[in-house]
Amino acid sequence: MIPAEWWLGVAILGPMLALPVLATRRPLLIGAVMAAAPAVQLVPLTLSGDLQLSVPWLLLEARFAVDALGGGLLLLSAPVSAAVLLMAVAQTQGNIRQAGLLAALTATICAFAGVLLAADLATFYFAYAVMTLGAYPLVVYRRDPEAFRAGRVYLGMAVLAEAAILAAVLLIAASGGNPDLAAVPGLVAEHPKAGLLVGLLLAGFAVKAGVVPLHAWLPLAHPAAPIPASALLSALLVKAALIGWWRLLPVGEVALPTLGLAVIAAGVVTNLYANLIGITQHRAKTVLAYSTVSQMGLLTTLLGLGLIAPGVAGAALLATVLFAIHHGLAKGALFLGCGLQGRGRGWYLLLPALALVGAPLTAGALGKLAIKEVAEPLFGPLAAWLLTALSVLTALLMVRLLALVARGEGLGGDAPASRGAVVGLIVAGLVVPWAVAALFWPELPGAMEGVGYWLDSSLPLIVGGALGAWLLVHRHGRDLPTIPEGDWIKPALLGGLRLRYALLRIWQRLPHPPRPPSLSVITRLSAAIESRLVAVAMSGVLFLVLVLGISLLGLLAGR
Amino acid sequence: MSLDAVHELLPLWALLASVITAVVIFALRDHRQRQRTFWNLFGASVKLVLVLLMLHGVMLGHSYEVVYPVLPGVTLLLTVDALALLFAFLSAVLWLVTTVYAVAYLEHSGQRARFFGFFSLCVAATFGIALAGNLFTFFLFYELLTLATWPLVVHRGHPAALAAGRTYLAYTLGGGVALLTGVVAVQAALGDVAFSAGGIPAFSDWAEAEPFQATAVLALMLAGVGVKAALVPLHRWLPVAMVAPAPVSALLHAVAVVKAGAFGVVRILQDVAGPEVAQTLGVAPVLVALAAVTILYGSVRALAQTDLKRRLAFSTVSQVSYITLGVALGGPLALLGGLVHLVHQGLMKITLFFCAGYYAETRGIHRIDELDGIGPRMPWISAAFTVGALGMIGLPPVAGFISKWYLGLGALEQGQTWLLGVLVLSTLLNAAYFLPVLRRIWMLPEPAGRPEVPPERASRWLLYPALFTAAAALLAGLLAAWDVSPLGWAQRIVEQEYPAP
Amino acid sequence: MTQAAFFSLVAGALSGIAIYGLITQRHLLRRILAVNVLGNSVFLLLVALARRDPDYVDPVPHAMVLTGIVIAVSATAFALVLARRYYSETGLTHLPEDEE
Amino acid sequence: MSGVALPLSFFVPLLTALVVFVIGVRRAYGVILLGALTTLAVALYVAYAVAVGGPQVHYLGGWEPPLGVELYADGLSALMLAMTALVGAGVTLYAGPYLRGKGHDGERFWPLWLVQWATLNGTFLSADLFNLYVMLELLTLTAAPLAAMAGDRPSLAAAMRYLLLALLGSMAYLLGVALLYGGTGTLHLREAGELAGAEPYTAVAAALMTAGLFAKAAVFPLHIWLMPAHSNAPAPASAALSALVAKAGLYLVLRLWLWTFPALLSAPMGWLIGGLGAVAVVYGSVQALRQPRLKQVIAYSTIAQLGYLLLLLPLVALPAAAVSAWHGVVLHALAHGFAKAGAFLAAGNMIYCLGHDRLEGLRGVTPYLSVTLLALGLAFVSLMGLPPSGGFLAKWLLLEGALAAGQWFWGGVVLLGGLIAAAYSFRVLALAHAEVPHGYAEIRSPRRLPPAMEWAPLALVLLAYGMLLGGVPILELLDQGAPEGVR
Repeated sequence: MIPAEWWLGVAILGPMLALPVLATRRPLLIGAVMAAAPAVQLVPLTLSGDLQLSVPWLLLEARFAVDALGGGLLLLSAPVSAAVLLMAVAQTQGNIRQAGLLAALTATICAFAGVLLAADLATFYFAYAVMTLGAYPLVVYRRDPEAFRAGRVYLGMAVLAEAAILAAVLLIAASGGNPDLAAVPGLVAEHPKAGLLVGLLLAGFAVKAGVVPLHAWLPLAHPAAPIPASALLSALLVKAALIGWWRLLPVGEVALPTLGLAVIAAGVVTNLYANLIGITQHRAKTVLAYSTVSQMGLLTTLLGLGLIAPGVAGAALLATVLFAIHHGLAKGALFLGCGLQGRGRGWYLLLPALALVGAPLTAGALGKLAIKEVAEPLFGPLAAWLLTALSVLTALLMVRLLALVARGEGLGGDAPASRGAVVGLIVAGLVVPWAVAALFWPELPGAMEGVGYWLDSSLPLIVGGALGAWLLVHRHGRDLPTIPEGDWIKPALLGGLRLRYALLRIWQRLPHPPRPPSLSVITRLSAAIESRLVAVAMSGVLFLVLVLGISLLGLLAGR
Repeated sequence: MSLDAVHELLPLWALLASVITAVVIFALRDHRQRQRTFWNLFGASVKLVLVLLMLHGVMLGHSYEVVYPVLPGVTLLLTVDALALLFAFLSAVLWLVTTVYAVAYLEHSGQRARFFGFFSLCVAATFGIALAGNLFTFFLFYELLTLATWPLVVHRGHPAALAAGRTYLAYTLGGGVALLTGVVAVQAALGDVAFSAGGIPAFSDWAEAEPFQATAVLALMLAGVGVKAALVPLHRWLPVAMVAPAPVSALLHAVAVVKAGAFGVVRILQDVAGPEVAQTLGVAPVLVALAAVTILYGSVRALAQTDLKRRLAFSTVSQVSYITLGVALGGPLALLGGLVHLVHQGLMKITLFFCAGYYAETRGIHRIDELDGIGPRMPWISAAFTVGALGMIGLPPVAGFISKWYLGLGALEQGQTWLLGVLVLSTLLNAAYFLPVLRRIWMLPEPAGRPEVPPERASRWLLYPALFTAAAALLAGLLAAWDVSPLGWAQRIVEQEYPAP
Repeated sequence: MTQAAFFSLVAGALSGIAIYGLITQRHLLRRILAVNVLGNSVFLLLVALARRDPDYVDPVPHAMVLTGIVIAVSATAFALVLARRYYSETGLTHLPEDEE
Repeated sequence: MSGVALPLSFFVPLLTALVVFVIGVRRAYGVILLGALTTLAVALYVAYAVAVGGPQVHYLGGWEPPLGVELYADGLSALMLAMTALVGAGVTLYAGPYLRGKGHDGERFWPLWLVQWATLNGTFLSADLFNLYVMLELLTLTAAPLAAMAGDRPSLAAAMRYLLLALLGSMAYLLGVALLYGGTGTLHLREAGELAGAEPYTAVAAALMTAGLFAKAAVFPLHIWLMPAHSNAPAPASAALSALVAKAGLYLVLRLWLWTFPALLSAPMGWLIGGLGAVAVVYGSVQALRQPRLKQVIAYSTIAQLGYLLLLLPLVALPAAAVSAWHGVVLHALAHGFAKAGAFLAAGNMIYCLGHDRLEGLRGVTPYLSVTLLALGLAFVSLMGLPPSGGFLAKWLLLEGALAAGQWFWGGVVLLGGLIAAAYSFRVLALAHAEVPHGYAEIRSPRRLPPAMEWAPLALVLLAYGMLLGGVPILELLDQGAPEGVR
């Protein structure tokens, strides 16, 4: 029997250990094993006690632990991973690249688990980097120009973000070696370059979180990636940014009101902007990508709240976990649902879409309530009002999504496994957030009482739904402006290309330095001298000069 | 001779192992392939064993010293300390690996006796540099290395190779002159002084009495080793030397030449001048600035290369300066980063060159755009390449990350926050020139009409060395915290250089 | 003026002539002769030196002159042979670089 | 016993020459080898005797100076003697097969060479200024025929030019000896130095003797005879001429200035003579850069390398530099002797195999001439002063002396000379590595080298590398009888 703390390691590497099953080439077995493998991620949660694993020979003395944030997100990670892997097995049967896709998915899943469970800075950075890089093959999996363009943008932005994070990590480590993550917020708070550090961390993880304007990779990558990969990106990967923020930033240590407000503003703008742009999009997965961006905006807002008031940081963290679980499960279901065939798939999407809007009784309602609970003490009714307004837009976006999905053609033909994966996630989305809330925030479900609440939570759904339906019926979305996927990135890339050519032209026109004189000059010169010296007469004269010279100096020396 | 005496002379035996190998191989006729291969491997293995014995001895606290008076007041001194062993062990291991590779690589080329003879000589010189205990010995082997590598660079004999040889010599001999001037000036001023951890005491006195001369001498010596360490603007020879056969490039870039330069920087800054003196004289800050420029310049130039080996070469220019940077910064953490990168860069770069050579040898691939889709075709070698490239970028868990980590910490320890920007920018640039290569290898479709790939088994002796070094690079990073990892060993050196107060 | 001084001066004049000849003349025979004259000037000087003390004749310079003459003769002989061989090989009486 | 060794080292080769001359080479080949080996043994014994017992003196025939001839061996003489003997043995071993292969019987070569060897030994052992004149003249008279041996137009012209300049030099030297004798009344090298101060006549005598020796030793600007003469002689003769004969002249220059005229060695004098050496170092190397034939390159290299020896004069007056510079210069003379002889013999192998020594012909010869090329490469490495050669040790010491005395200029000359030497050396070696033009290999039908020829160059060159191990004993030997300032 392995010691309890080693289950942390198993939780991280477990899915990877399942990979050899691919060699059996038996789809049923593969599907079963792969879908079951992520369950090991739940094992540490079932073990009692304060699990801490220290591996002194690994990396820079790697340490692992499970805490509220990590443990909570494991609850998200395990079902999503299982569903994603199941779907991937089902959809890629017989495809020669199946192994590649599954390996990349598994690696990303493992790395995500590593991000959740890492308890020291270096290991965290390591897992985060592997996860970022491991997602690249997922993005470019289809290997068409669209995928490659998306991959380039993803990788470019991710690497830039990675650089910012690396700088921040090194700055932190400079004051504490390779510290435990638990100690990091304190170190950051007292760091002489705290401002720079916080800026780097916010910006670095914002790319992954998709905070506007650093979201551009999401709307490109999601449509380009295969369905299971998109689900993984949206449901899990982007959440890693939250871990980074909450683990490294001094949330709850010090009050940073200005910064917190800026973060909240960024979150709100992100939500607003992504919803608006998303509505103009014509592909379901792009719409979903923008939806992810908008929901991450809400999670960003929670971070801002925590930054403003250390007092509410604990609640904000809990709300973050709750909302992240809810969003991850719902978004995973939505993406996987998009991968189903035929008209009927719209029905699979309805429930998660409602959850996202925050319809009553859904997990979304719970999440939004949590946000409101955290925000209200600070901002009063403004928070509720704003939340409702934003939810209206989300509702519009969901209508747009359902409309797009409903246009799908054909009649089913899915493997039962695919449907099972979607259904599983929907069920998880209904159950897990409530369970978490019931366990860790019992008062929260209790707040869902009274007519006022019911009206409040139904309002966005009704208004948004009606507005969306009206737009859909009367305008068919025809006069929506055409905004390219990833909005600003395309013009920016074109501009960059033009700049590059302009610079190249200038470079070519620069005067080139003259060539240095070659060796032949020296040899010609020496040949000329030698031909003058060669005559015996010349030697005779030089001989006399030499005699005179030495005599003269000798006479002088005599003086 | 008693067993103890034999044991005391271990450094000499290890040095002779490669010298004798060289002589034996020179003496063998070209067609005696089996015998040559045997001697090659035998020599390399014997040497490795001897180095391991010394490693064991040093770990037990033993120290080896071989002294021979060459001239009155000038001694040939081989000493084995932790720093020497770091480099010696690296060269011994990689020599063995490269020999295996080179035997397979050059199976059908001409002039193999000459090639392998100089190959062994080259390693002997590297080993001598590692074990050199004073400046005279260091210079002796340093120049010997120049001489021994030149025939390898021009081995192919075509005009480009000859031109590369000329450039190589112009730079290295020029550097040798600078180094010689500095070394002799030290000898003239201080007499026969041995390296000592933390700086020669007499040198710091001298620096106090004659700051101008000491600065000039130190600058000359550093310029001399800077040529081999490919510091901008002395780096031009390195990309040109790419015309050499792949094993030579691998050896040049990973173990022998550039490393000798970098090792020289370590020795001169740490064990001759001492970090504080170098700092007061103002040499170290200049070196830091130069290294920073080199790191960025090499990366930018690498971006523009379309030839795989040339891109790797410019990458070396950039990467080797990490070592210089770490040493020049002058703090325990930075030194640790620099030293550990000495090993890490070697492992990663040799892997990359092995792979480049493999591609070139089996498929005739030289340009980066010819690599499209080779990954699925040749998964093993491409995996090795990937490990090397990711390590170069500094992505964990490959070894490069560990180096970057400590370099960054070292820079911050010295209060040079701007260097963090350099490191990060360099990481970005590394990613910018390595990731597209990986994309081509793994993601892009194979071009139509490419001839059928020979199975990797056909050239497995080209493959195994690459896999070995790739695994080593991976493990060096993954198990960095282990006592006997390169990091652990470098820590031991740093403890000697900066004894805890 | 003593005898020695007189002969010394003559020797100096002779050596001047000889070197002048060696420089200006191109014909090999004349150059060989110039060297011969130079040798004789030195011998003359030596002989003069032997009498620098009017009361005493130093035998050492005489021995030197005798030896020197022997060597000069053999050198001249070899030079002449070489010049003849050179002439028969090339048809030239002067060195190639002295071509007008 | 040790007293007899000095004259023996002169008479053994001389007698051998006589025997060869009388009974003919074909029957006397064994005698030649025996004579050479005996000479070698005697020379090494002299070196040993000096090392153990200090400077050795022998009066020929028991006649003491001023009338008698004194043979005197101090450390410097012993080292030169030993070097000459080693090079001479190598040349002797090499010359037999070489001449046979070229179709000569060596009737003219052997007596000339053996007399030359005897004369060289005589030069190094004589302490008598006039006796030295005789030796110098004999050197010329043996060297010129060797240079003319090929009998074609360039070699005859070269020999003629050499002869004229050398005779001019001998006469100037003799004139200087006469003046010195007139002033001091002695012909003894050291006694004359003790008696002669910085008088006007010593100044003129020094000028005449120095200039005369410069003409004989081909010091810039009187060097023009050397290249054609040395490059056209048969390879073993070239080796002897370049490694030994030219150096004998400079040996004498150094001896004169250190033993006889130290009073005249002012700083400007040092600058003049050292400056000539410096110019020779650079100029000769640059000339070597543009030569199309191997032996021409090596010959010009001799001009450059001999220039290093003159760098002693500006440095020896400075106490901080004197000892190092002196040691360095002598080591240089030794290393150059071995390396240069090896290089010329290697060039001879190339001529033997290919029939010519044009550099282009080096392409693709490695398989046939591997040992030879190794020797050539090692010789060049020593010439450019790179480790681990003796040339390197010499350069190190010279540089150390220069820098210790703050003489950066002379240090710079040493370094610059090494760099240009590297340029011409690697120009040659690169061709040996260059690929063969298409269709080239079929034309060539190389001759196989006899073993003696194959290994003699390498053996000689390796002696230059052996100095790395024997540096300390060599310099201890050199200190025997060295003047006060350089001990």
